[in-house]
Amino acid sequence: MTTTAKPAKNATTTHRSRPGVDRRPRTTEFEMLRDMTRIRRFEERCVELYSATKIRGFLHLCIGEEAIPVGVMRALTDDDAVVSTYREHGHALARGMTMGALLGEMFGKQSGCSGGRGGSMHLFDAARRFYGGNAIVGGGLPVAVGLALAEKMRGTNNVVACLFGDGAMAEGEFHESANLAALWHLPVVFFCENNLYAMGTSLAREHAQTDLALRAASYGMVAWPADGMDVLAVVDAARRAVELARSGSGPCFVELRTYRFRAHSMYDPDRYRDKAEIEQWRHRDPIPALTEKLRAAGVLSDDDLTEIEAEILTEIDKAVAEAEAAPEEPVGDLTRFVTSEPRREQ
Amino acid sequence: MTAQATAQVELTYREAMREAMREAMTRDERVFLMGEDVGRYGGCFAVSMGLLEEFGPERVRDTPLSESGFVGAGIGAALGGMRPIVEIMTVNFSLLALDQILNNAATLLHMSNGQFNVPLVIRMTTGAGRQLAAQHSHSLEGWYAHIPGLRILAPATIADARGMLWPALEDPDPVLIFEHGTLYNVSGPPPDPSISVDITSAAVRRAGRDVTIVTYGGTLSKALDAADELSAGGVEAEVIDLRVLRPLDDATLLESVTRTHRVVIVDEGWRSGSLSAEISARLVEHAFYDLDAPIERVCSAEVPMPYALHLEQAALPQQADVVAAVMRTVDSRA
Amino acid sequence: MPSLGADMETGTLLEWLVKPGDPVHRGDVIAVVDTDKAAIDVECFTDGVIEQLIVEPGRRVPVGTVLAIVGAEPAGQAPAPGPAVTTAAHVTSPLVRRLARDQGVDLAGVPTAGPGGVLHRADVEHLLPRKRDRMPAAADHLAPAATRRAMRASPMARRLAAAAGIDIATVAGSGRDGEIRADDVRRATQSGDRPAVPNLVRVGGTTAAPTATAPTATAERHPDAMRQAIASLMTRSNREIPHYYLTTTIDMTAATAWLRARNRELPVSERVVVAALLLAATARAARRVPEVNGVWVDGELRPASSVELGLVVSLRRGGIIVPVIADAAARSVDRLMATMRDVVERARTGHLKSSELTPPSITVSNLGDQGVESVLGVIYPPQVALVGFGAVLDRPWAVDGMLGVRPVVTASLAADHRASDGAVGARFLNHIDRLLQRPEEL
Amino acid sequence: MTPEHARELIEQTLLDIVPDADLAALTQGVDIREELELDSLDFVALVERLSERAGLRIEEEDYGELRTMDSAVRLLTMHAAGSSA
Repeated sequence: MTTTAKPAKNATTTHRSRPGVDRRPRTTEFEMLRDMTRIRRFEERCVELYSATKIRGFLHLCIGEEAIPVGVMRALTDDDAVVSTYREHGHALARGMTMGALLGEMFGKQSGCSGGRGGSMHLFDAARRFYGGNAIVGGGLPVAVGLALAEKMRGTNNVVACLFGDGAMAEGEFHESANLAALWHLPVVFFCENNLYAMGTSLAREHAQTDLALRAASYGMVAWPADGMDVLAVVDAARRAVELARSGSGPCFVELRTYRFRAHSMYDPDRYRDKAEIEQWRHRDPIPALTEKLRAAGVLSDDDLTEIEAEILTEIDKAVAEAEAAPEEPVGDLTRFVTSEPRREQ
Repeated sequence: MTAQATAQVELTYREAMREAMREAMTRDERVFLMGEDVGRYGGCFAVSMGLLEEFGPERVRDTPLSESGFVGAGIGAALGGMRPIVEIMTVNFSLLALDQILNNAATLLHMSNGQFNVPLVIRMTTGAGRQLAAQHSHSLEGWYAHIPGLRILAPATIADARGMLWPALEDPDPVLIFEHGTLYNVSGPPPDPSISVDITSAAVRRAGRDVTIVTYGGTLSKALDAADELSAGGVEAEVIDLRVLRPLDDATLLESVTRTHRVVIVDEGWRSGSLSAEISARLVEHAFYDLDAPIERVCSAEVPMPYALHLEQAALPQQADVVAAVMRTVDSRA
Repeated sequence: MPSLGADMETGTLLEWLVKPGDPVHRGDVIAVVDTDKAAIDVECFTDGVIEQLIVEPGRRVPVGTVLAIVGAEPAGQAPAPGPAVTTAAHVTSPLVRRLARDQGVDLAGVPTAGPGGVLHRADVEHLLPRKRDRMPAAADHLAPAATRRAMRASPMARRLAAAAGIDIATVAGSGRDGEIRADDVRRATQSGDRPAVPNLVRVGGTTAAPTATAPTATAERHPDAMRQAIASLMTRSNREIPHYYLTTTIDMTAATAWLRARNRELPVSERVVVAALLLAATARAARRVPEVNGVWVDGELRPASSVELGLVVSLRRGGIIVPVIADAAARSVDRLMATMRDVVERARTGHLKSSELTPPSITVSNLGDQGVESVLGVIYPPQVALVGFGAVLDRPWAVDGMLGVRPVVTASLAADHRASDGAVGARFLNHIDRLLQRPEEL
Repeated sequence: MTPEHARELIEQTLLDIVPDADLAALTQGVDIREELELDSLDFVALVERLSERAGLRIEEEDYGELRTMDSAVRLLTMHAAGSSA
């Protein structure tokens, strides 16, 4: 029996009390709360759109893990590179890609960030150095190492953030990538989103050694775990790892312990987890956790929350409308970009 | 270490490829070589001998035995603005990197709707004939020629070994270069530097009017020898060296076949689902009314390559097989 | 019925967890559905009150079918935009609508089996003619094996027989099992060709010269291979194509004056020769006269959609090659000049790309360069025209009754009488003439 | 520019265009274009390279001077005299 997480507070649709006065404090914690909520509402809408057959194929949601994308992306500069996985909506939104670009992609429309060709698992954005999701578990790791090799050889001080799950730790490619990165002191940070399950296989049934940070350290790189359900802890860990990698001392590994409140994907009956465990992790939901902290500090009011929810709802509705109205790629372009287009004759 | 004579009378295939890599790394600092034992050991087939001393460990990088790892890293470095040459020791080990080559290198540009190019060159040795037995004797370039998004080259001559690398590095898309293991020691006159080498078209290595022999890479010499033997018997065979296995140069093939009306395809891959099967199908599709005899294919026997010399030779396409096949097309009484 | 998986087409409602009148909120689980893979909870995406349960437990329905109707909350909130679309008479899902559209079924008239006017996939499918009985019996279209064997003739043999108008069955096959080959047909038609004569080129781009990248010396030992290819091509051209010839003399005063003045302004490397003007005029004119710009195949003219201009290039060691300038009509004089210089130079050094040897739609021979006054060419099959230009020479020329000396060129057209007749050919040449009188507009 | 230098320059340029040209045949009064079978494209390439190498601009009006080897040498020595060698 899965239930989606209740919104932080039962948002009543009261009218904004003081129009025009913008008294919201611009603290980063406030921004992070808004960013996390934005990811959650977006993905809740994706569930609806999938049920209504507007989104097809596979859909992997990160509801419950929002602290990680928001925390990690905040530690990166625009010039750093990001390599993600198929559970990438949060990473993409936190990296700055628009809801319209994501929904257009999942609707298979030309307005999508990959022109409708990639779908939920293959979001790309060259301008933001977002080198895409990858549907092959572990497939992105060697590529991230290569990107870092290029940064080092070109003498930039950019860093490559490589995000992946605990499942990828069992792939040969993790072993090869970690060893290469450490051997050549490459500026890559391995962010392992350990949500305790590789699809239907729990951590203890997929790894002989479940202390993933310990395993990563054996490759000769700095590695430590962090609380993936606390966005402030994630930001802190991410900043330290990125600075270390940027210093040139070599790669880092951060095991972000987290939990997904919904199934592996829309296609998964989620019978391998018992409800009590899910409920127990719900109590550590990163969004209400930060909300209470800001409310206690007196920097967050009911109005603020209402405004955040209203803004996000408008943004989502606009993106859905945009995606529905957007054209599909003409079939005639099917073979474009199989290989590069020949240089135009003058 | 072969003596590096300055006024070179002859150049080996291996030296031609080494010269090509040296020239590329000198001309463009984005170019670097990465692979198992390419540096200190000088390359498993001594192709990169001396490059480490000349360009240093940053640009001639020995890698651990992690094909998926360093091929994926090559892809990432290409995405990151470099122009890597990744050497996979032999096509047999490339199977460990097939996922990276297919799902990342070949696919990224199309899947990202044109945002990400992968200007990567991967070199690997291929083919049998040196009694290395089943696991070290595969000829799988036909598999890779199946994948949209890749350009597949098979340099069979010294001129191509010397000339193909630079245009391959300039290609914004991934290019795989297959070097047949038996060619490294072949020597010949140094190629004329003024003649530019393309990576788009096939070459007619021998003109002829009675039959078209289509082949590539390691079997070109056998095809030419067969043509000479046939010529003595009054049959003039045209020998086409494909040079590029994807995209196939259909125009050159069709132009020849519509003149000779008989075709023999020589391919060291296994017959079923091989490159020769694809070429045969295209010719039937586009030159059906010009065929005066069934298309013949001379391929490896469909067996794991045996170690024993006499068995390996029996399994591989030979000159006599090519001659017999040609005679079947010229005179059906043969 | 929500889509709960990539390849889910239908789902079976297992049980309802709510009943009419129950209030529901976003995210509540209101039913359980079996998807052939597992039982999955179904969420409600709106706040409201259950008004009516339409599909009863145990029924399998296609994705998109309306399972229940959620009424508005008493507080007047608008009813939830459920996935189903209520048409006047029926409730249909996108899946059913697409099926109907594909099969051309008008939904309005379709009787509904289910309660509540819900149209299911089955309702639409039983309207379609059953496919099974319309398939022809598999056996009857395969000719009995016996007759097939007797007629083992190669495709080319069949083509030659058809071209020569003889019945293939009458030809004696020389093969081991009586196979009939091209030589057999040639012998039967006594067309005089020596059996060993190389067959004719069917595709345009009459390159016979081996490309220069052939390192082996043997390519040079057979220069006659090219000579033979050209010979056979010419014999076939004369035999198959009913040529007619037209020539005209064109006053080149305006063209040469314009060219000379223009060249004086240009750097030497961009200097344009007369030949470029002649090509431009021919290409523009050919675009206007489809009867000369195309191929004659299977008894009919197939006009080309663009002007693919073949240019006869004589090779230094003898022999010719005909590279093609793609879409010549759309190229400016300067670009034609640059392309011509590049293509001819590469043709002579054997570096033509295969794309430049594709079949031209019309060919120009420019032997005028060798001082010949007029050129009457032979068409390259399957094309239907060849334009020849002689040399630009000073000739006495009457202008408004006065005698003067003018630079003129003789333009000739060899055309296929099956595709065009004299009047069309003349109109084509006159058009070239008019274009050359206003070179600046080329 | 001396006549010898001009002759050598012309011969070198002719060889660029017709690698296997028999220059000995270009004796007094022999028409270069006919002897070497130069078509208009070859000729414009010849003029372009000669202009470059001799550092002078050969106009179309001067083409007549390039008919034979002697007249061509004369053209270069005269016109290119002023230019730096």
